[in-house]
Parts: sequence; C-alpha cells; structure tokens
Amino acid sequence: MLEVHDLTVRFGGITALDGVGFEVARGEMVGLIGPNGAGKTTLFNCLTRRHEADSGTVTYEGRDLTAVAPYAIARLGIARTFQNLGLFPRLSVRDNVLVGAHHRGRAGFLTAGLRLPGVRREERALGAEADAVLERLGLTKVAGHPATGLPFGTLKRVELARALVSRPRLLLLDEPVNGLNAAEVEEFAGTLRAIRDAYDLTVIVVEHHMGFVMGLCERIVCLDFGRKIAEGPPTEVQRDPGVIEAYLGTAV
Amino acid sequence: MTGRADANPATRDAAPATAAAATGEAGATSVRLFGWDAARWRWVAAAALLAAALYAPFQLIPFHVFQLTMVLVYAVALLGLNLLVGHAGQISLGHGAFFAVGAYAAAILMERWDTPYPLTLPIAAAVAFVLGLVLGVPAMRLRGLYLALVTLAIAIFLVPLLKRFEEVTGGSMGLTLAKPAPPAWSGLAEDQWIYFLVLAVAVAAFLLAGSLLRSRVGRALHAVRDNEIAAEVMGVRLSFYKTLAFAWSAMFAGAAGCVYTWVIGFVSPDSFTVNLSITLLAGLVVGGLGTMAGPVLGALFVMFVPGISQEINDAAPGVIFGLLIIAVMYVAPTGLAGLAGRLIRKIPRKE
Amino acid sequence: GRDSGGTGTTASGQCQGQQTTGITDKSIKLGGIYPLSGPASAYGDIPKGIKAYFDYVNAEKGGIGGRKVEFVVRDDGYQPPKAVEEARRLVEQEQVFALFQTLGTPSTTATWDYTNQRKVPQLFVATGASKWGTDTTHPWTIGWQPNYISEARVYAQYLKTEQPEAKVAVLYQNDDFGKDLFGGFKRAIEGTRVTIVAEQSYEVTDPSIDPQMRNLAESKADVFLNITTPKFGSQALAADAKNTGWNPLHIINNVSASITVLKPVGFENVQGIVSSSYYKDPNDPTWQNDAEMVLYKQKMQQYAPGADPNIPYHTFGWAVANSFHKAMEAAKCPTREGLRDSVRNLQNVPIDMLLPGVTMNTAQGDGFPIESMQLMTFKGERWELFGEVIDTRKEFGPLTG
Amino acid sequence: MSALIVENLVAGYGDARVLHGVDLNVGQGEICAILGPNGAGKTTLLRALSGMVKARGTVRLGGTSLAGRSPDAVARLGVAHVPEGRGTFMPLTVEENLRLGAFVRRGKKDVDADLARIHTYFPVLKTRLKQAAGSLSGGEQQMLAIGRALMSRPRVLLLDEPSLGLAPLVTRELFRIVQAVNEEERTTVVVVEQNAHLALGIAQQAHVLETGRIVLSGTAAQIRADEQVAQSYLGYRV
Amino acid sequence: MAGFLQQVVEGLGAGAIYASMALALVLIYQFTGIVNFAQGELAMFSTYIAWQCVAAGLPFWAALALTLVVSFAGGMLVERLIIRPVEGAPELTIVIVTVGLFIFVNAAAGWIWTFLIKDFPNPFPQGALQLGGISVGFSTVGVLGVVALVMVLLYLLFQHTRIGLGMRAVATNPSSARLVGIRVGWTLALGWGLAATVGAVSGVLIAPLLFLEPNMMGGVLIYAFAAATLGGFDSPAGAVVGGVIVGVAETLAGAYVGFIGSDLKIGVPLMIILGVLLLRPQGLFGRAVVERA
Ligand SMILES: Nc1ncnc2c1ncn2[C@@H]1O[C@H](COP(=O)(O)OP(=O)(O)OP(=O)(O)O)[C@@H](O)[C@H]1O
Ligand SMILES: Nc1ncnc2c1ncn2[C@@H]1O[C@H](COP(=O)(O)OP(=O)(O)OP(=O)(O)O)[C@@H](O)[C@H]1O
Ligand SMILES: [Mg+2]
Ligand SMILES: [Mg+2]
Repeated sequence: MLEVHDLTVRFGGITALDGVGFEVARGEMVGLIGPNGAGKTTLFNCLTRRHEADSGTVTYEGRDLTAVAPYAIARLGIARTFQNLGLFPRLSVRDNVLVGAHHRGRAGFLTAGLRLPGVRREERALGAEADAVLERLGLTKVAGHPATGLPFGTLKRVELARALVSRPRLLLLDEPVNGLNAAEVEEFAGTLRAIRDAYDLTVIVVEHHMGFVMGLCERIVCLDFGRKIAEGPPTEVQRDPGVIEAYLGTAV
Repeated sequence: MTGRADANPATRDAAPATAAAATGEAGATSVRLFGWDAARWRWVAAAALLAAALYAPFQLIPFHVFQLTMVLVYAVALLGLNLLVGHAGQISLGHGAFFAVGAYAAAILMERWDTPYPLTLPIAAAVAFVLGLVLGVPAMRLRGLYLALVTLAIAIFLVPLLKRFEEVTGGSMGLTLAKPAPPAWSGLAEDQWIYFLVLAVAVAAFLLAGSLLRSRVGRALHAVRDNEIAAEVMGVRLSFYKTLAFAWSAMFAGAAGCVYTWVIGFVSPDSFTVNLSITLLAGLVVGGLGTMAGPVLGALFVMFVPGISQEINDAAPGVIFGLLIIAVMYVAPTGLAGLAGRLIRKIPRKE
Repeated sequence: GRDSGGTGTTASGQCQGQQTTGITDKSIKLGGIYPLSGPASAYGDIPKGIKAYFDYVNAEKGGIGGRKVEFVVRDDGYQPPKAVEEARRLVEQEQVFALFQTLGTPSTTATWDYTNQRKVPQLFVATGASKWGTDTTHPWTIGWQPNYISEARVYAQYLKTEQPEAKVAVLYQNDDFGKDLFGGFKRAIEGTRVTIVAEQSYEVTDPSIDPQMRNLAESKADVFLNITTPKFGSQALAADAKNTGWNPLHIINNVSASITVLKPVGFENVQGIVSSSYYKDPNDPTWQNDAEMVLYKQKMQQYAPGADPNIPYHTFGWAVANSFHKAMEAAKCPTREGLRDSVRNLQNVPIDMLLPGVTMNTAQGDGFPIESMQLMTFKGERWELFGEVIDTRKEFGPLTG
Repeated sequence: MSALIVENLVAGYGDARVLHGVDLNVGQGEICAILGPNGAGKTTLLRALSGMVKARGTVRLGGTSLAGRSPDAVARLGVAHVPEGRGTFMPLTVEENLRLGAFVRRGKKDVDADLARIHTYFPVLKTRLKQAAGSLSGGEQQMLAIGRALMSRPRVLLLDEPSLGLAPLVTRELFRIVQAVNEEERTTVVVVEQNAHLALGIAQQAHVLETGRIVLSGTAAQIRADEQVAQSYLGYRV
Repeated sequence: MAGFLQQVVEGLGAGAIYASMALALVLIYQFTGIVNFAQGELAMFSTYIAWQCVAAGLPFWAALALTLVVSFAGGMLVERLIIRPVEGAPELTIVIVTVGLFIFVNAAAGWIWTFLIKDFPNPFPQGALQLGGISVGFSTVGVLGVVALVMVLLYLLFQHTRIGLGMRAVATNPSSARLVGIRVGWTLALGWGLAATVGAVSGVLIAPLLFLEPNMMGGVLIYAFAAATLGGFDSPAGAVVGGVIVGVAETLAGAYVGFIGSDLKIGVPLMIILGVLLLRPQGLFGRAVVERA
C-alpha cells in the first residue's frame, strides 16, 4: 500500500531523514520508533506533504505522493494526528471533528450561502457520522465544548476522532498515548484495535510507550539519526542490539 | 417598476425571519420559553430585531431613518470584513477600498450608462468580488501584520488612482447622482424607500453570510484561522479558501458601497480615504470579531459615537472619540458582542 | 408629510407662505458644518471667529434686527457622508433656519442637492470652487470667498503685464481646490506668451513635497506658482529658499499667504514673494490701528478668550459672520426665501474686515459675493498691497460653468 | 522542615472550579509525585503553585506565602515550572531559550557553567544551540524545557509530565538527572507523571488526585506496594 | 547622470526620515509583538514638548535631553495606563487601542497647540556638502548619521544584552517569560518607553524638515510602515534599509516614470513591497518563522 524508498530530508545542515525506505501492506499496523530527533515526525510530515523530500520516492497505492498537493492528501485517504496537538482551539469539539470530513463535502461558498437542499442533506449526513465517531470515542459529553481547556488526553482523542471522520485508509498516529496513564493506554489500545477492524485501516504509529507499540504492532521500524536501523516483528526489534543501544537502553 | 423587481428577492429572503418573528413574539408570553436553547434565543432576538427594523421607519423622523440606513450600510461592510478578519483570521486594513470600488461602480454605471439602480447592486458586488479575487491571490501568501499593511497600502493607493482617471470617476470633484425614487404604489417617502431597500440588502447579506458560516465552508475558514497546518492536512485547500474569503469579503464591502451610493447620492475620493478602512476595522473589533452581532454593534458605534463625542467636547471631539474606543476595549476586550454575551450569560446564573 | 422631518412653519402677511422655520422675532438658529476632528481640523477654528462675532452682536447689539443668533456647529471630519448626516441633523432635528457655511468642496457638494431640495439656504460655503457661483440649479447655495478661478486670473493678469514671457513652474494640491486654481490659471494664460514649463502635484497625505520641488527646480522656470494649503505652502517656501540655484518669482496662493505660514519659514527667506488677498490679516501691522481690526481683537478676547485672534481662520470667521449680518439685515422678508433672495442681490455691500475697496456684489446670474482681490508682495515683516483692487468681473468678464 | 506547604487549595478557570481543596506538605529536598487520571487537575495544581492560575488557599514556600503572587514573582523566589506544552520561545535560538532559564540569576560564569552542565545532560541540545527552538523535534523541545528550568538552579522544581514524548532511554536518564539534582542541590521536586513506575521510583511521597481532590496519599513505597491501589487508581500492573 | 544621482540623494533624505520612524515601529514590535498605530503621534507629541521647551528659552540640546527623558517616562506611562488594562486581550484589540490612542493624541495636540504649523529649530547646519556636482544637505547627512547610530544601538540592545533577550522573550511568549521570572509588565513598559524615546528622536529629526503640526507624522507613518514591512518587522537594519529603498524608489519613480508622475508615485514603494513580500514574506531582513506541526 505504501512504499517509501530512499527518502532524504535536510534542514540546513541537519539531515533529518537519510535514505529511509520501508513498505507497509494494506491492513498492517506498523510501529515507528527511534530516539528523539530521529526523524519520525519528519517522516510523517513527508507523507502528508508538509515537507519536500530532497530525494527519494513515496508511493501510495501506486501513486507518487510527492507530486500530490498537500491539501489533496486527505482525499487520497491519508489522515494523521499531531505529536503536540493540531486542533482548532476556538472551534467546538464537534466542529473540530467535522473539519476532518471536509474533503468529503461538496458545498461551496455559493451553495452553502444559499443553503441549498443538497447542502443541508450533506450537513446532516456528515453531522450524524461525526456524532457516531464522537460517541464511539466517548466524546459525546464534550462535543459542544471548545477545544481549548480540555485535558490533554481528551484532546488526543478528539484528534483521533477528527482523523477517523475523514474515512482514511492509512492512519498516521504521532505519539497517541502521550500523557495517558497505564489504564488509559490499555483502553486506547483496545479502542484502536476495534477501530482498525471497523474501518479497515492501515496504521503507522509513532510512540515511545514500548508496552503499547510492542503489544499492538505487527511490525516495527526503528530510526536513528534519520536512518533505518532495524525493521521486523516486535520481538525481534526489541532484542536488536542497535535498537537497545540507541533507543531502549535496556531490553524491554 | 424597477424598484419592485429589486425588492422581491429580498423580501423572499426576509420571509422566514419574519415568520420566526411572529412565533417569537407569541412565545414570549409563554413560560416554556426558559427551556429554549441558545440557538433558539438567537433566532428570537434576530426576529425581534427585524420586526423592530420593519416598524421603525414609520415612527422616526426622516433624519433618524437616514441614520439607521447608514447603520445598515456599515453593518453590511463590517459583515464582509468580519468574514475575512473574524472568521478567516486574515487582517485587512484596506476594506475601505472595496467599499469605494462598489460605490464607484454603482455611481459610474448610473452616471455614464444610466443603469437603473437595482442593476448596479449585482454589478458592483461582482466588480468588488473580482477585484477581491485578483488581490486575494497575492494576499493569500501574506499573513497577519504583513497582509494588514499591504491592504492598507491598497487603500492608500486608491485615492490618487480615483483622481487620476478623471474622465470616468469625476476626479476629485466626484460624481453626484440621483437617489432611488420610491415607486408610487409604495406610498413611501424617499428616505423610507431607501431604508427598506438597504434593509433588504442587509437582511439578505446577513442570511447569506450566516448560512455560509454554519456550513462546511465556514468551518474550513475557522480551521484556517485557528491552525493552518492542521487545516491543510485535513484537506482544506488554503489558497482556495483564503482567496475566496478575500473575494467574498470584498463582495460584501462592495455591495455596501453600492447601497451607500444610493443613500448618499455622491461619491468622491475624499469619502474613501484610509480613514474609512481604519474606521471599519476599529468598528468591527469594537463590535466583536467573529460574531453575527458584532457588525451591527460596530456599525452603531461607527455611526453614533462620533456625534456623542462632539456632544461631550466640541472643541476637540477626537479626544473623546479616541478615549471612547480605548474605553470600550477595556470594558469589552472581545468587543461589544462579547460583552453582551457575557451579560446575558450572567442572568440565568442568578436565578 | 412624506418628505419632511417635522413640519416647517410659514410666514403670513407680506411674506405669506414663505418658510420661517428656525426664525422667530427673537431668534435665528443657524447651523454650520466643519471638520473639528481628523486631518483637516485646522479649519475648525473658523466657527470660533463666527461664534465670537455672533456672541458680540447678541450681547452688545441686541442680535441681528433684534433676533439673537444661535449658531450650532457640527463636525464632519471632512467626510462627505458625515456632512450629509450632519446637514440633515441640523435641518430636520435642530430645525435651523439656514446652513451657514459647510466647509470644503466635497462636503458641500455632498449636501447641496439636499439643501436645495429642502429649500434651505446654504450660505457662504467655505470653499472657493467656482461651481457655487456658476451653477444655476442650486439657487439656495452660495459661496463667499473669491473663487479659485478668479484668483488664478489675478495672477495670470499680473504675469501678463509684468513678465509677459514668463516660464511658469506649478506645484498644486491634487484635489478640487488645486485643480480649480491651476485650471483657471491655464485658461487665463491661453493666448498669451506666458507658458507652463513644469507641473507637479502632491497629495494631502504626502509627508513632504521636497521631491516635487526638486523636479520643478530642474525646469529652471522663472516663475513659481505655489498652489498649496498652509503646511505644504511652508514646505514649498522653505524648499525654494534652500535651493540657491533657482530663484524664480514666487507666487503663493491666498490660502497659504498668511503670516502664520511665512513666519516658520523665516521672514528673511520669503522676501519679495507675491500673493493676493481680500481680507485683512490680523498679523499684518498695516491693520494695527484699523478700527475693525481693533474691535475684532478686543471682542475675540472678550467672547472667545481661549482663541488666538491672530489665527487668520478666526478673522475669516468674523468677516463671514459680519457678511451674514449684513445680508440678513438686507433681507426683505425674515424668511428662508427672503434670505435666499437677499444674498443673491447684494450691491456693493461693504464688509469692514475685507480690504478697502473689496465689497460684496451679487446679482441674478452672478453667484459670487466677492470677486475682487488685490495683489501684494512681502517686504520686511509684512505684506504690502500694491496696484489697484482687481475686480475680476470687470477684467475677465463673468465666470461661467 | 517543610519546603512547600499547601492547604485547602481551590482553583479553576473562570467559573469552572477544578481543584476543590488540595493539601500537600513537601519537605525540603523531597520529591513528591502527583498521580492521577486524565483531567484530574494535576496540571492545574502545578499552575496554581506557580501562580499561573488564580487560586485560593494557602501556599507557603519556606516562610513565604506564594498566594496571590504573579508567576514571575514566584519564579524569582526560586520556583521553576516545566509547563504542560513546554512553553518554548519558538523563534529564539536554543541557547537563548536556555539562557532565559537563568534570567533571574546574575554571574555570567555560573550561567556558562550551568549551560555546559545542561549539555552533558542532553547532548542533542548542544548540537542545536543556534537553531530556532521551534524547529526542534517534540522530544528535543521537552528536553529544552527541562534544561531551561534547571538553568535557574531552582529551590523548587515543578515538573508537569516531564517524560512526555521522550524516548525510553532518555526518560530513564531524565529521572536519574532529577534524582541527582535533588540529591546534590537539595532541590525540592513536585512531579506530575503518568509513568507511575518511574515516578514512584524516585519519589519519597506520592498523592493520587482525582477530580480535583486528593484521594490517596502516602509514601512512594506504600503506594507502590499496595497492589489494590495500583489497580484501582493507577491502572498500573506490577 | 548628475541629475540622477542628485535624485538618489534626494531620495536618501526622504528615506532617512522614513527609516527613523520605522526604527521606532520595529522596536515596539520586537518588544511587544504589536503594531503601534499611535507611534507617529506619540513622536509628534514628544516633538511638541521639545518645541515648548525651546519656546520657553531652553537651549536646543537641553530641550532635546529633557524631551527624551519625558518621552521615555511618557511611553512607560502610556503602557501602564492605556495598554496594561487590555494585556492578554486578542492582538487586534490592542492594535485598535493604539488606533484610539492615535486619534486621542492627535486631537489633544491640536487642542493644546492648535493646528498652525510651528517652526522647529534644525540641529544641523544649513547648507550642503558638494560632492562632484551633487549637493548633499547637511540635514540629510545628519539625519542618516543619527538613524544609523540609533540602529546600531538597537541592534546591540536586541542581540547582546540580557534585557534585550528578556524583551524578545516577552514578545514571543509572555506566559513562558513569566515562568522564567521576567517582570513582563515592566518589560513591556520599558519597551514602550524606549520606543517613545526613539520616536522622539525621529520627531525631532523630522520636524525641522516638515514643520511641526499635529498631522506631521500621519503621512510619514504610512511610509514607515512600508519601510518596516519591506525590511522585515524584526530587524533594525531592515527598517533602515527599507526606509532608504522606499525613499529612493519613490523619488526616482516620481521623477523618471512619466505615467506615474507625482500623484501615483506612492504606488511605487507599494509595488516593491508587494513584490518583495511575495518572494520573501518575512521581508528582506526578517527571519522566517519556523512552523512545525
Ligand atoms: N524546520 C526544521 N529546521 C531545522 N531542523 C529541523 C526542522 N524540522 C525538524 N528538524 C530537525 O530534524 C530532526 C528530526 O525531527 P523530528 O521531529 O522528525 O524528530 P522525531 O523523530 O519526531 O523526534 P521526537 O521523538 O522527539 O518527536 C530533529 O533533530 C529536528 O531538530
Ligand atoms: N485553560 C483552561 N480553561 C478552561 N478549563 C481548563 C483549562 N485547562 C484545564 N481546564 C479544565 O480543568 C480540568 C483539569 O485539567 P488539568 O489540565 O489540570 O488536568 P490534568 O490532570 O493535568 O490532565 P492531563 O493528564 O490530561 O494533563 C479539566 O476538566 C479541564 O477541562
Ligand atoms: Mg516527533
Ligand atoms: Mg496535565
């Protein structure tokens, strides 16, 4: 489904990604780990066209992603969450989520302004879907609340909800269980599994919470200084000396 | 005859609101009212306001009708500015220019081609829209302060430009035009007729902007305002929304400029100096950014506060006007609409 | 009624049917519109002189024909839409008898359709545009000061006789005032050997006119016509003085000819410049012992204690108020129609604050009360009038639109 | 001797009350862990201590009352707060960010020495000194925030989820550093942390906060030992 | 050629004026993160104070020193009384407060000193330097010199002092600045005080060239905005270079581009700015903001 080949990204003198390549198959759940500053978020940014790659290719469902406009990524079925939140603080939680459905709507300035029947129908349909996702993630109670002033953990879930309403096929999660306690992490892992099945998702998840990644993912890719240093099933990767040395410190 | 053709669509737009006014007033006597949610309340308030607006011209002296007309003109302009600044988060210090373009488009059409005035509205709005689109393309690349200053520059440049093309614009002497005359069947005085024309335009504009903002498009604009990067990742095409927000915003300002010409019957470069642009932005912020009531409150401020300032100190009204702007911002940092909202929310808490 | 705000009153008897709104046996209510705020606020001093005059007449002369004058001043910030609003406030809410002065061509143009429709006199508007006199469809509106075109004719006339081969460089303000005066000058030199070799305009929003002056200097013209408002007048004078390589005959228009404009530049730098005038400059020692000037200064002190009588705008206000006084007294009926007819039928009415020999004259088809000016040149610390008072009507024939 | 005494602390945002009377007593040189679920008010508690949100009740630092003081006044009294969201000065360079941590201190030499110390704690930062802090990765910014707090040589260090976004290796290292600083400089530490295991590992006392109230207090060892507690409050399996 | 160079010199003179005001704008933007519309009016007010001192018989330099002190205090006072109550409000609210302040100060100056122009003493000698057929006024040289000096001082303050660092911290993130112990209120007041002082310098430099009256700064402010935008709002050097470019471009366009003429010449710097910003949205010398998701 996704093929990353020899991807390199530089910022001035810093090489954030250095010839990274890997593949993700449909329906897989892949973990992306690596020390701070290894280039994980940068990789996500490349997949969502936030950064230009200096070299290398990214192929998604047979299509060259580097030629796609940033806003068109969502339409291709790629959605993501942000490491340090990327919400719209003044919008309600429900509206935040509805923005996720943006690319699925058709209403333009004029049709929306005139509130044509088609627009109303579309609004109702997307609204119902958003409500369903909010319900599923236990956010119904805060749906009307503006996104500022909610606890961090809740906001992370709002981001996930927003990504889900966009009906993605590939979901990129950047440190989704940040700031959750052990019980909450467990719960989240359960939710994620259920969602993956329900929505038929392929997931790449960046996380430093080893319990979560190792328990959830079928395959792990480990980056260090922008280079892939290991790839394989969790049991293998956590025993990889390179990974232990650079990232884990001790075996988990 | 032309008057009737123009009035019709507007009254159709106004119809649902008037119906709501009726139910609102009926409901006012019932006790169930306290169970209504905020959205319902807003409808009631809007409907009551509209009812009052329909009744007012028959009660007021023509001068006050004229003042209300001007409030509506400014409200439409501020509505447009609000779309851009309050909702899309792009600052413009040059909206006086679009207002002027609308005003001049109407004036030139009437003066050179004897266009019937109802026709000038769509054309003026379209001209402003296209200009907004053209300027919106470079503007889209700029942000915050830089955008504000470039738009300010546009407003400044407009004045000598209007003077330069004297054959068309009348140069610094400006153009004087006949005001729309009330059709005989209406039985209205000129001021009342113009008032209703402008009211129709204003109601249409507010309904248009209102439903625009409650839709996918409105959410996309808000998303761009709050977090561009996230918005783009969610599929919002920044260039499209920013440019169109600019163009639509310009269009409302242009429409306001057009009806301004109907009301005042005179355009000249001195009517559209930078001052106008800055006053518009100040009015909007004072009224309340990103709210529906903001443009109306802002328009009231722009219209009436200079007069009040002069009552207080006629040696230097500017001293008082400046202080009043500052004072409002102290009391209501998020604008008068925010203040009103806070006061209203206080009421149920006491019960 | 469908077209009026509150019903006006009408007179009976000889003046039957004529409007008496705003006037009783004991009072007259007038309204004026000036920029008291915003960039043009300098003109906000004019109503102070007017008020002082009316206060003086009310207190010491029993008013005008026994009627105390009430003068309501409104601020339009030099914005036409605001002027429309204020005109309507004055007419419909304040119920004034007449609009006595609206300031500025744009504000006056924005309001005159309204005043004429409502048949409200709009007197002695404070702008020198020629249309107040040439227009025939607005009988209720009339100017006062010499119109800009007439002033331009005075300078053209002067050049024709003094420097018939003059090459002229012109600086003008890019608005109705500058264009009217400049246009008038161009027309007046048509067919003569006086030529314009360079012209530069500026916007009132420009911080400085130095670049324009630099360009004009390149032309090496031998006459410099300075068509500016006070601040820019001073700047142009200073720039001319600074440039030792270019020493043209400097003609400055009346608007900027006040001593208050010249003084900051330094009197030594403005010797020999030429201008024209029609009313007395309070700063000019020539009028030190002039009876009217003495009265003016004394009454200003008494009735407008905060205001500096040396500001020429105050003097202007005093003179125009005095003109109203005379026109009102001459009215056959104490009605709006009476006043309208009176100001259109002034015959050699002397106004003491005007230069000796300058009087007010109007007639059917002549809507310019003052059309005479006198040339003057600056010597030492004062203007010296020279030549005869030039009645432009006589010299050039009546002005038409 | 108590370094930090909190009694009946009540705080919230606007009309919404978040903390309903919290008591704490942290001894000089002690590490105190605050645990609790999402939205319990842990962040709000730290904000109330450093003056970022208005609070009622008693907060005493040594002999001084902190109640009603502004955050800068509290900071000048020697309280350093690593806030939720990291509070990076985005356009400023990494070095400037670090130096700002030492803003209230005089003595360029000491500050330079401390800068060097932070470099040894977080070697990545050293290679990024002239880079705009906003361009750092999430974890690097977290290190920067902690480094900035340490630069002030605080008497009391308030850490809000310091391990957020840090790699496991760095997280462990971080807790070692906190422990070292605490031991060497007798710095009092209040740490809010989701990784209960690590936090309890270095803390002397611990409190569990739920919906704005402390529902459980004890020594770190007690809390760690009590499996029941761990299960029900922390969802934490030993 | 000499004519052309002379025009350039003329543009430099105008540019120096814009640059001096732009410096004050850049300063306040650096220290408070807002655009101050009242900056020019405060400068004008300071200039009146200097004028009043001179009129009262003080020697020029003493009057200047006194004015700078008064302006500094006045700037701090303005921050305390006018800006402090809206601290923390949305940025636009504060900008509009400065618009209110603009209107207030302008009207107040007119009320106190009337709108008649005042003659302000020129600190630099009359006359001009002759350089191969081109004359460069001593005023131009003097103004440029002072502007350059102020620029260097500001640069040093921004980049090489603790207080400058603190001020930048406050402008970028006030709540974090508080957490590291910076007295945000005082720092902002200090920023306003300094900006008012720089403004006063600029007013005193400008007044002898344009004559003093309440609207003296209105036109200059627009050009100063243009200059700061062009140079980048966070760079003192940018302000100066921007000012000079705007001044020279405007003068040359007015002189040599026939269609533009003197009425449309203001369009020229505007086009330059638009062009520059489209290529470099942060201005010539400004630093691009790094944005990370
Ligand atoms: N715009 C930029 N300019 C300069 N350097 C950058 C920029 N963006 C990222 N970097 C650098 O690139 C490196 C990779 O960053 P990235 O955010 O991808 O790391 P990460 O693997 O996500 O780390 P973390 O786990 O801490 O989030 C970092 O060292 C960062 O400092
Ligand atoms: N800025 C704010 N404005 C309004 N309410 C807020 C604000 N910050 C927090 N709250 C509310 O206060 C409550 C406690 O939040 P707090 O951030 O203190 O929780 P927490 O325990 O730190 O949670 P987390 O583990 O998610 O960080 C929450 O219900 C939240 O909605
Ligand atoms: Mg990352
Ligand atoms: Mg928290």
